[in-house]
Amino acid sequence: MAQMNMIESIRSAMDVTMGRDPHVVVLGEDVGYFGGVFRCTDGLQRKYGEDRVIDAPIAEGGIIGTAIGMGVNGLRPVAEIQFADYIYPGYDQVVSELARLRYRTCGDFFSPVTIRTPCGGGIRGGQTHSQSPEALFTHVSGITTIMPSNPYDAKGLLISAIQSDDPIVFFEPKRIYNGPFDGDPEKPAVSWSSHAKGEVPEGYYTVPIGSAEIVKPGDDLTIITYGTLVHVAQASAELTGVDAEIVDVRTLAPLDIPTLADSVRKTGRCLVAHEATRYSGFGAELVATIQEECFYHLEAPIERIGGWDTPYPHAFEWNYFPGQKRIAAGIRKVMEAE
Amino acid sequence: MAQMNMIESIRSAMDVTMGRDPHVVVLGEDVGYFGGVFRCTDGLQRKYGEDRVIDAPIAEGGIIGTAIGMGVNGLRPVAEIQFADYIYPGYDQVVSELARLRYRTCGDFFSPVTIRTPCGGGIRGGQTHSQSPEALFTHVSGITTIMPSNPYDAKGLLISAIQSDDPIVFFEPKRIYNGPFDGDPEKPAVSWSSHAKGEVPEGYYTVPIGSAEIVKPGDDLTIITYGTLVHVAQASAELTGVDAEIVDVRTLAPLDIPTLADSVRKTGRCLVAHEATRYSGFGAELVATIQEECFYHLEAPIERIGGWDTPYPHAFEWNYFPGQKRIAAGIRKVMEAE
Amino acid sequence: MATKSRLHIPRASARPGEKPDFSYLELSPAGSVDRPPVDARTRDIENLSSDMVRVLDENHEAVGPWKPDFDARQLQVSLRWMMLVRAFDRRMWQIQRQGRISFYMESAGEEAVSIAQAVALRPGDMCFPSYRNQGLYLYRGTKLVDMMCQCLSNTRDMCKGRQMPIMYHNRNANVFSISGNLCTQYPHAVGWAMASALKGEDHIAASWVGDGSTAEADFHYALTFAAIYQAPVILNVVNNQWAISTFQGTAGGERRPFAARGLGLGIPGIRVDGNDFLAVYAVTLWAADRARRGGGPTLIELVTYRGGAHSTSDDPSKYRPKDEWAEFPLGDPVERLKLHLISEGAWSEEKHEELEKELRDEVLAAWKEAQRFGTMTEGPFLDPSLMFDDVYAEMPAHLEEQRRQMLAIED
Amino acid sequence: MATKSRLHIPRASARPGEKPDFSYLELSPAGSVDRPPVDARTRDIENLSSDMVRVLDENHEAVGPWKPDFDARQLQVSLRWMMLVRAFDRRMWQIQRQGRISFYMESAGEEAVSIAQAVALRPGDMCFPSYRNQGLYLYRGTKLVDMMCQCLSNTRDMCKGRQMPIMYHNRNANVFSISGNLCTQYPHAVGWAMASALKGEDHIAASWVGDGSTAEADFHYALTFAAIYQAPVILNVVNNQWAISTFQGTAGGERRPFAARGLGLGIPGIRVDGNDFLAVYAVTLWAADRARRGGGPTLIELVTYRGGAHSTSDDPSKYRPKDEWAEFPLGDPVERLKLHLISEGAWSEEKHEELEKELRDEVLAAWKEAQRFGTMTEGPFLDPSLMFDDVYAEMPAHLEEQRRQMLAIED
Ligand SMILES: Cc1ncc(C[n+]2csc(CCOP(=O)(O)OP(=O)(O)O)c2C)c(N)n1
Ligand SMILES: Cc1ncc(C[n+]2csc(CCOP(=O)(O)OP(=O)(O)O)c2C)c(N)n1
Ligand SMILES: [Mg+2]
Ligand SMILES: [Mg+2]
Repeated sequence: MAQMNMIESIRSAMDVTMGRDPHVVVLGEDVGYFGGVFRCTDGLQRKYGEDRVIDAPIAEGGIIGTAIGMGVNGLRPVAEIQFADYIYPGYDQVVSELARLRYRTCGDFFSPVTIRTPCGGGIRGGQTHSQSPEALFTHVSGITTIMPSNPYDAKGLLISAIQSDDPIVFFEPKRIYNGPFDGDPEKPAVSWSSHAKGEVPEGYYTVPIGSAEIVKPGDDLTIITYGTLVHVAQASAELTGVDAEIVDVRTLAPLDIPTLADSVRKTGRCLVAHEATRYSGFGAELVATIQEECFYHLEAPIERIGGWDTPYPHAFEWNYFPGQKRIAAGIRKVMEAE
Repeated sequence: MAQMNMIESIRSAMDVTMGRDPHVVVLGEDVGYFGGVFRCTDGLQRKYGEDRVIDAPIAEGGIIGTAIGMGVNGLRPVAEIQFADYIYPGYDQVVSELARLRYRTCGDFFSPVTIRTPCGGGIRGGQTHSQSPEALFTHVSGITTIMPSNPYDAKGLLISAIQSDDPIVFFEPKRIYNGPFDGDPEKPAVSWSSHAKGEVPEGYYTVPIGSAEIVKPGDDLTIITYGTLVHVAQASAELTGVDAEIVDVRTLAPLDIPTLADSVRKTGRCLVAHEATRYSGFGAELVATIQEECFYHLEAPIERIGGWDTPYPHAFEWNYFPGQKRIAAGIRKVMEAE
Repeated sequence: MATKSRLHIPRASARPGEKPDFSYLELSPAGSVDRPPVDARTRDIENLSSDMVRVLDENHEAVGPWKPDFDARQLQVSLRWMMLVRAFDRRMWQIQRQGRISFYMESAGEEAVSIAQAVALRPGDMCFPSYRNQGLYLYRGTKLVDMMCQCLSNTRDMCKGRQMPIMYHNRNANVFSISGNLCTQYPHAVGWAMASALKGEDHIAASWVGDGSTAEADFHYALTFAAIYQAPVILNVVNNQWAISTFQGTAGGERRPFAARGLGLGIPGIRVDGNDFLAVYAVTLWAADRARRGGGPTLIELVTYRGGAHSTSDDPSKYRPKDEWAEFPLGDPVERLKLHLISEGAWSEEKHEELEKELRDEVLAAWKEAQRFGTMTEGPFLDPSLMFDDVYAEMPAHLEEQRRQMLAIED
Repeated sequence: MATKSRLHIPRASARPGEKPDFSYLELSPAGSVDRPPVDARTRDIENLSSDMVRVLDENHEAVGPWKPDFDARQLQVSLRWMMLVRAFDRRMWQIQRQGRISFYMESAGEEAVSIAQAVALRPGDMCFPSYRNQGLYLYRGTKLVDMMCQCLSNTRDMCKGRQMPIMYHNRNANVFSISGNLCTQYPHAVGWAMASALKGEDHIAASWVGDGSTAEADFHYALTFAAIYQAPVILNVVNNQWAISTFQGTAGGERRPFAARGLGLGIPGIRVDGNDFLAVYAVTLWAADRARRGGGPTLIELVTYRGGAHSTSDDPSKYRPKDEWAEFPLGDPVERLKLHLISEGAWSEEKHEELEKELRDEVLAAWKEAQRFGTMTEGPFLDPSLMFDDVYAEMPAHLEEQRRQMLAIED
């Protein structure tokens, strides 16, 4: 076992799969010689060559479109989109082609592309370097949407993703690349070495796609969340003294409903939280699913917390970000209800 | 007053606004000489000229991108995307530019573009001529998302949209262009002339953006829906004999929460239905909002019905389409609960 | 707005009621364009993007440096393929008109594109077609009956009812799936070709889009990536003069031929008489050869004419002169190859008619067979619950649940 | 995968530790390129897209047909603007390094682009800049202090804290807003220009993107629409040799200059020495004139070099030789205009130094003033609830509610 931050573990996932399977190729803007603006592919080009770690032009739709063609020709492309905010020029290729190729050809053609992309705010990136557009992918049948919250899961899930024959959009919450973040920007940065999930095997292992994880058991209420907010939710619960069960969704689509629903049936109360804009976000699906599954166990309305329904504002990112105060207030609201 | 189908009333909305305001221009694929593949712009080019009803190249992102620039230069562009399924190449311009221009410039720049696009299935259009991608727009802060269910509303809302300084995505359920459709494909086609909302003033009027409408009052349960399913829901309720209150959402974002919530508080039961793929669809937002607003009034879990979570299959469209049987079963389920 | 607009609006040379006018179309005499070596520098062969490569002259003789090596027997076989495509299209069009399939798109007038290019490519080369390349599927061995069953969405449909008619695919024959979204397959072809080069293989890719589709983003992406990585790919633009109701000028064809679109990236362009079987074959072979030898991509513009409607959903007499096809200066590809063979003494009007009839019968027989697997109204029918398969490699729980729900409801 | 890959991968001419190598850059001697009339046919001036328009020769003299009419006084003023941009950049860079703003992007080495082009355009013309066009904002009258306040997100920030530093806009000065998304403004410029033509007005639009950004879809959309409708627009590609860590070859610049990208659509291209103030001014005036007279779009490639880092977030020594800028054959635009003025006897090293100091002081004074409106750590601060304004023209109920919630929480 080694200590890794999320950048290192993601890099290690690519390294391990490239080493095992010569068909795995990486492409994206600045991923090659430079090793990626977040360093996730650092050293891979030197190790595997310029034609397996390919510096691409600035053309997100072209990156995804050509990756699909490579996948059809037997490769396993891992495409990096430099920021999730820049995935939209490639959206048509994801929705109209990647997601439906297997379906429309009854499995005769498919393309096992994994799209990696850093998401989320908290780095003063403003409206074009902070978005969490996961709900725009969870709605698309055929796409598997993943967002890990720690180095161990990130590596295990990314290896699963690259090996999967399904197309996958893999969101990497960049605020926790270097360390877990509990939502308090005033605190000194923490490193992953202090976190159990910062222990990461050097070699091959997988974390299964489609399974949520209870990261902290509790009896009073269930907090369903993912990505950076897994850590913020824990800190928020501590702040309130409520014994919350925290569920890390990990795979947003397809969803591990049993794990989520069992928890809420047990606690009777539920809060859903994500960083993305709240309205019509993925939290709505979580709330809708839980009320369907657990209606008769619910003692209070499910509380839903997200980013406000505005673009992510540069100077007010900590007002925008659903931090401890907001989540704690939500927890109190759910606990006080009835 | 005149009898109009939805194509005629939509055309009339453009005609009326173009006549009143020389800054209104229409652009899109085949909208000019030909008058649109669904005939919505028929005759407008002859009346207003080739430079106000502009035949565009097949480039959805270019249509929306240049429309934005025209809007910045004082015009009021109405851009047609030939099928909602083809809006994705223009998605980046909608999400990253159109939606946020006013915000990022504090109102110094904005572009009052209206994007019209036919959506929905039921015309044997298969996976690329049947989609209802409204949830991919309702999640985007800054965009107003509208879907009318009848000629009267379509014209009034479209005039409001063209006059609005906000960017608007205006979905036209093509299955009801020519007549209301109750979900039974075996029945002979019905024309709008038999429908109260097929009476449409020839001239100028508006229907306000942001207001839902109770299209049929009822006491037993509330059905919240929009577009084609407004008609299917009514027929389904009749099938079950349940006295349903049917709410036509009309404007999906921003949402008229009071009208929806008041209804559910009254009936205590709720079913949400749309044609789009269910998972992470706009129905999730409706369910989440209603459970938040009406939790203590709910006597049963909110039932959510949508298209299945697959692409829209050509030969099985009536198995895919949430028709009377499925909605009726949902109504019964909600009524029997508890 | 007081002053007059000065916005340039491209205008079709003729609209309904007007005389067809193809004076905008620049032609070169057959045999007049040089055939450069396949390793020529792009700069040195720019003329190929504005001249027009033609082999068949006015007397139906094959002339000039692009004249390919073809014996009469091979040409007869090719003619047969083109005629089969046309016979197939005619029948399917009728069938749609009778309401027996929901939709159809024919390729009348463009048969040389698919057949000549299919002949020029190797089986291991991968094709990424548009919806007007039915000839490719047929030539590469897709059975008539399988094409028809796809259009019928019946129990033998390769798409299991999921796709609209004509959206075929054929994995074994290396022909990709047709998308309803225009031009999306263009970057796929480039990616496929990149992978081939990356693996050190000799296979090339080829893709086809219409003139109208060149305005899409994917056209730019494909050209850009193809140029940067020198992908072994042939990018074809089938310029049949019309998109749906808009003419090729609305796609930017007013000033320079589509063949010139890649020049700014260093991609050579060849403009070819798309109704001249021999010329199409020759330029395709040239481009394939160039790609296989590491010379990278070539953009081929095939100048042709969409003889029929855009699809069964539109009526072209609403937007173009009824007799435009008859006036098209490059004629009809089937007719031209026929006359060439006759002029070579290797064919006759009688044989031609006989073959036409034979092919009609072949198509009819296939149609009879296809219906045995189900029609829109008569069984056997596909099981609707198939609709839940293949969304993912393995069916996730929520789709199992939805399938269960659907089966319960349908009972 | 047994055989060796034959995928072509563009490779930068020099990486860290290697000797800078600009031999790939084709230059023309100053004065050697003809200046055609502005109504020349695109076909007849294709050479302009591969040659390089240059006015300043090795002796710093202005020569040839592109030499514009400029008196020394005007040139001094222009030099002053370029120097102001540089002084501003230098200060802001330092300020970011001190952690007093969160981010910055400088335009060192590219100052002639913004200033010469701004001088050539008319106030009614609309600019759609990229993030390296700070000179445009300044020249068109945006005050230093306003630019700084934007970077500080303070109480005078034109963006009310919503945008990252450098994402300015100036409605009154007709300079559009900068987007974080590359190239999106290109079709806006074309649409704006189309509207201008449609309204019968004489204003033109101009837009700027980097070499790397040309691979984006919006580049293609913009060129396509500009060509089709002959929009009065100048489309500038600022080829500063680098995107972030990738060189211009990774954007497709290996085979043909970016200026040639529009030729296939009939858009004339001009390749210009982007560090030659007079040449940039002259070609811009030519293109503006052409557009204003109904001649449609021109694509201008400005060949320059990104002197600094991509942004404060990267370290260029990781991916290119440290001394590359010094070896760039087109030198430094400020230095070159200075030497030209000196050679004309209208300037001196002393005056230059003096002016440099004056501008430094001006910038410093502005910085002092800007801070009075708030810094990142010291007030006055913007009211965070401003964040809910301007999402829509009028605030909808749910945002009113969210604002209320936020204020309650923050208490
Ligand atoms: C992305 C997208 N936009 C629009 C359409 C609708 N559409 C289908 S075919 C067509 C015209 C295509 O013309 P062209 O590319 O010239 O091909 P042709 O039909 O002439 O072969 C249009 C506009 C589509 N299928 N996909
Ligand atoms: C759509 C999009 N993709 C990626 C990025 C990230 N990015 C910002 S600047 C840049 C490089 C741009 O290079 P170039 O166009 O040459 O402009 P330059 O910085 O050299 O002026 C990249 C990749 C972005 N901002 N937007
Ligand atoms: Mg065409
Ligand atoms: Mg650059």
